[in-house]
Amino acid sequence: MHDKEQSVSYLDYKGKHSGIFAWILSTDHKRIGLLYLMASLLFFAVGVTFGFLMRLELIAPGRTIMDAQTYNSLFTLHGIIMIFLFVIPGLPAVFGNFFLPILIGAKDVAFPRLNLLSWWLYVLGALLAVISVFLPGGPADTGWTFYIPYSIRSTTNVMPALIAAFILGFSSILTGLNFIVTIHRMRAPGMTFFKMPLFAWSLYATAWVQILATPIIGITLLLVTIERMFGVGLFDPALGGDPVLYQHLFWIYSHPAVYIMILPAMGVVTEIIPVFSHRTIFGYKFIAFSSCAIALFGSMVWAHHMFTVGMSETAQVIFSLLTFLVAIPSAIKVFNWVATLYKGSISTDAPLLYALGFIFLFSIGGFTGLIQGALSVNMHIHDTSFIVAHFHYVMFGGTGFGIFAAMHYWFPKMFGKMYNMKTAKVGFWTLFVGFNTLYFPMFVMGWLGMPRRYFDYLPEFQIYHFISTIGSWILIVGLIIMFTNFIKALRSKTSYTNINPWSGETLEWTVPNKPPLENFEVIPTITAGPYEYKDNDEILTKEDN
Amino acid sequence: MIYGSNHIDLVNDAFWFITGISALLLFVITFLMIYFVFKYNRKKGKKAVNIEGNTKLEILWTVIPVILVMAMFWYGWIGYRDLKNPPKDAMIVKVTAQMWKWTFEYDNGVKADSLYVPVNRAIQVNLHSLDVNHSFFIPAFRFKRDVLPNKNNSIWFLPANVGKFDIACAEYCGLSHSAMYSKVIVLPQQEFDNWLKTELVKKNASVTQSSAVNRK
Amino acid sequence: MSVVAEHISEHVHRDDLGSRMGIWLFLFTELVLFGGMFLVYAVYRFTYQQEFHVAAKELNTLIGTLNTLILLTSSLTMVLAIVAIRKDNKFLSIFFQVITIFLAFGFMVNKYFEWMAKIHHGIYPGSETLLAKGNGEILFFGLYYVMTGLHGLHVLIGMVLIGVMTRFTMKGTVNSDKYIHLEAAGLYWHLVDIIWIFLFPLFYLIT
Amino acid sequence: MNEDHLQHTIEHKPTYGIYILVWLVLLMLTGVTVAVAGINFGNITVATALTIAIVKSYLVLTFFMHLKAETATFKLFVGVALLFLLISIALLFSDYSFL
Repeated sequence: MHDKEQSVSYLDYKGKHSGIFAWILSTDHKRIGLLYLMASLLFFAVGVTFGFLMRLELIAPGRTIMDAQTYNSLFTLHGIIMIFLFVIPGLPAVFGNFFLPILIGAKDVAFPRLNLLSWWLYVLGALLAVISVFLPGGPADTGWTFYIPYSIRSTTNVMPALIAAFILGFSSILTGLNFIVTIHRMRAPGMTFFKMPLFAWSLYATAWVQILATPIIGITLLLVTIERMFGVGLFDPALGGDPVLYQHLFWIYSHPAVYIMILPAMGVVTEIIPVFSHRTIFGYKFIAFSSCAIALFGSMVWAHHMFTVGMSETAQVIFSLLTFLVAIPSAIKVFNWVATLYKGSISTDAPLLYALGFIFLFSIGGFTGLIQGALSVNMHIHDTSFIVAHFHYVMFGGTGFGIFAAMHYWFPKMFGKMYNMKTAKVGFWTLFVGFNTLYFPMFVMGWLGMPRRYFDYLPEFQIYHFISTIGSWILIVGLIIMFTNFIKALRSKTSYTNINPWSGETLEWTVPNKPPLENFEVIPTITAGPYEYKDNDEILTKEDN
Repeated sequence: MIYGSNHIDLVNDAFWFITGISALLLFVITFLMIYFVFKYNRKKGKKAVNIEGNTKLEILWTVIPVILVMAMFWYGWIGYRDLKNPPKDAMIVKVTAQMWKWTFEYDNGVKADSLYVPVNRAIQVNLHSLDVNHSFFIPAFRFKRDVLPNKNNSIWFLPANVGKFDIACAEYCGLSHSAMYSKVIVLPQQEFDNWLKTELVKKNASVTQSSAVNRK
Repeated sequence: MSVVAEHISEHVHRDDLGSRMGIWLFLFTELVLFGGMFLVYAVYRFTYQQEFHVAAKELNTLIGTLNTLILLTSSLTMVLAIVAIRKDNKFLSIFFQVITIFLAFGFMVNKYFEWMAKIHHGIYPGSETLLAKGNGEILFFGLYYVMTGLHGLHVLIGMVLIGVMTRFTMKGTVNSDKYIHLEAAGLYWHLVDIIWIFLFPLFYLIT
Repeated sequence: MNEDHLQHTIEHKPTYGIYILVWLVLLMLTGVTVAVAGINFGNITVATALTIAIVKSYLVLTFFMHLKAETATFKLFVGVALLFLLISIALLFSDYSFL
């Protein structure tokens, strides 16, 4: 190892390869994280565009800008892209890759080459999903759930989409595997499990879900593929197969997948709140264990997506009961976050705004989850736009805002540049208002009986659809403000040299901005917990200057 | 919305019970967040206090939510139990779903495009699908039930008022999913009997062309 | 560079325990992958008990038993290959590895004849003979082909892996000090064996 | 860290004998399960066959896969994976075995 390399930033060092190969063949966890970031933001833009077009179509009843087939393909692609290409990798693969090794004082993840392989699988899966759009037959129109028997009858390109999801699942498994071994084996001396930053804890719990649940969707999608190719009959009701069994298997993964998406976002919020309150986290162990509890209970509630399929009464009761219980660890987290603000010294910079926005929106998502967990109410609101609103509050208001929070929080560390704080706040408020205008009306119309995945609707719902579409425009303005702010910062020539802009205590704030290859010159020895602030007086004087 | 069926009260009660508690908690959480952000703002120059946690408080805010959600579960369950068990004397209608229409068939063989039912009489619908998954959804009655091939689901309701209500398909079923609407038409007993009688006569008149019977 | 950092750096590049941990985690994903299929099997077996009973009689228990013995023995030779390399007996290790591949090949040959016999009798997904049977039997044979097929695919992958290891052992990349790769292949091979341990009674014995 | 370095080796004295013994037991169990399959135990036929399969895979896991010599963490890991499968099957059957 040459000393010279040590001091050069991860963006600039010269490795074995040059040009684009220095990136796409790099095993450096930071470069891979950045590759994931760029790819997933690209797909986010595509997903947003699809969402925008669907909302535009729904501004008035009847055909507005597209036909029903296009609409059906759009919501399928919107789902596949947003879930598999943006929300699932958005935090673990992007920020987990970039910051997990730094947070625990390691030079890289445990298996750097495997890490690169997982990015390549991601790209391969993504390409396949893109190709499926352009092949003859047209993009898949099954919804992202690929429910049998429609998915074996549809003449659209379901197969490439299935295989894409399969490959993306594999990529996700490899990331999870890497993180578990990294956390077990690569912590800096002195960093016990209970001295780890809570983001690492949340990634740890997530990784277990990734490893254990993802293969189920893998095999399920594989079976659907085989079903389409050979007509084996494993799910096809015409041959005695059970379409409900397909749904069970699908949700055994896809419900825990929700926790793959939300847990790391909770982890980010848990990092941000103590830093911006400049005091220690309230109830460290409770938050850490609640992550594990969510991962555990989260894999036991899948069938609450299926209350209307006619399961046995026993199953209905068990799954409803467990669904209510899974809310408890999330509630514990929320209470601890709020308690962390108490008697802090709070600085309301953009990352904190996003974190608090997360708490508010995620709480709405969580509470409306309770409403659906109640069996009798579920009979009414299942598969209505109430559900659509609920999971967008969780996935977008929760994970999406978590990702935005992480971007604002770690931006100066990743790029050595600083964005304009005022613009960032304006961006936040626009997004926040747009988000609620977009999704809240869906609760109302869902309760009034507007089914989801509808290309057309009864005139009585028009006012809500109209408001919602207006909301989508505000939301997009918010996104544009946020991203132009970032781009401006990236293009500015002044580099930002303050390595600890938020006065954090975790390890990433001890390394230079744009950390060098292998992150640390000397691996630190850890003696204190991640949020033990000792300079509570200094921070105030610093703020004055 | 017009008062439609027996399930409405139970569903609405559970819904508003959970929504009420949730709204209250959401308000408390949001209020505290905003209050703390202003009260302990760094600009006010107050020194932060490191509070590691409080086990008593943790137990408190674990136990109370557990009790609350158990109550919510109970509310949801009793409403569902009611929906699940039809009375023995329920009138049975066979519902067949296919891409993208509903057919309703009565005991005497009469078929219709809309679901005609007498008011104040328990109706049990047996659900069959000819192709893919559908879901039999009557928003005004507050319930739905999936209609799956190879699986015979059923559900019951008791229409409490005369009127016309929408039947929607709530499980995505392809191109014209959103057009798969029908009506449940609740008639006074007398009118319903008349309707059934006329339809039967029509049916017998043109046994071979049963599809023509559906026009009324 | 400081002493501490060098120590860590070495630690990063050579952590056999970490590697084994990674392999085990990977095995879990394989386990759950098959676990998903076992879930499907369990549900259909429960739903169509009688028809599964009838269908299972058509499978040849003798071939199944033979394949079980072959696979168990190959597991033994695999583990012996690791013992041998740890005792620095390169030749013996290579010998055991080749035997393992040979046994795996035997398994596949057996499997091939078994499948061919079934297909010859017109029992394969979508065939008229099969479609004429009850739903339970269609499902049984559907599961039979998919599960043993997927298992067979794993056997093939295992053969390739062990073949690569044999080459590594010859070259000396795998040696008495550094045999983690061979061990990884071994763990994978044993998992393939475990899955067969369950497939065998579920398809051939429970009649 | 020193402990970790010791963990490079799975166990300290590799021997052939134990594995051959385990192999013999596995062969024997295979014989038993085939023999027993001929007898009609009624409802417990499945249970018998599965029990023997579980014993066999336990042996493979413990000895062939060296789980016995691994740290507690590994055993816990295996436990977590099996627990996940168990939960899945138990909850899945809450739908199928009660109607």
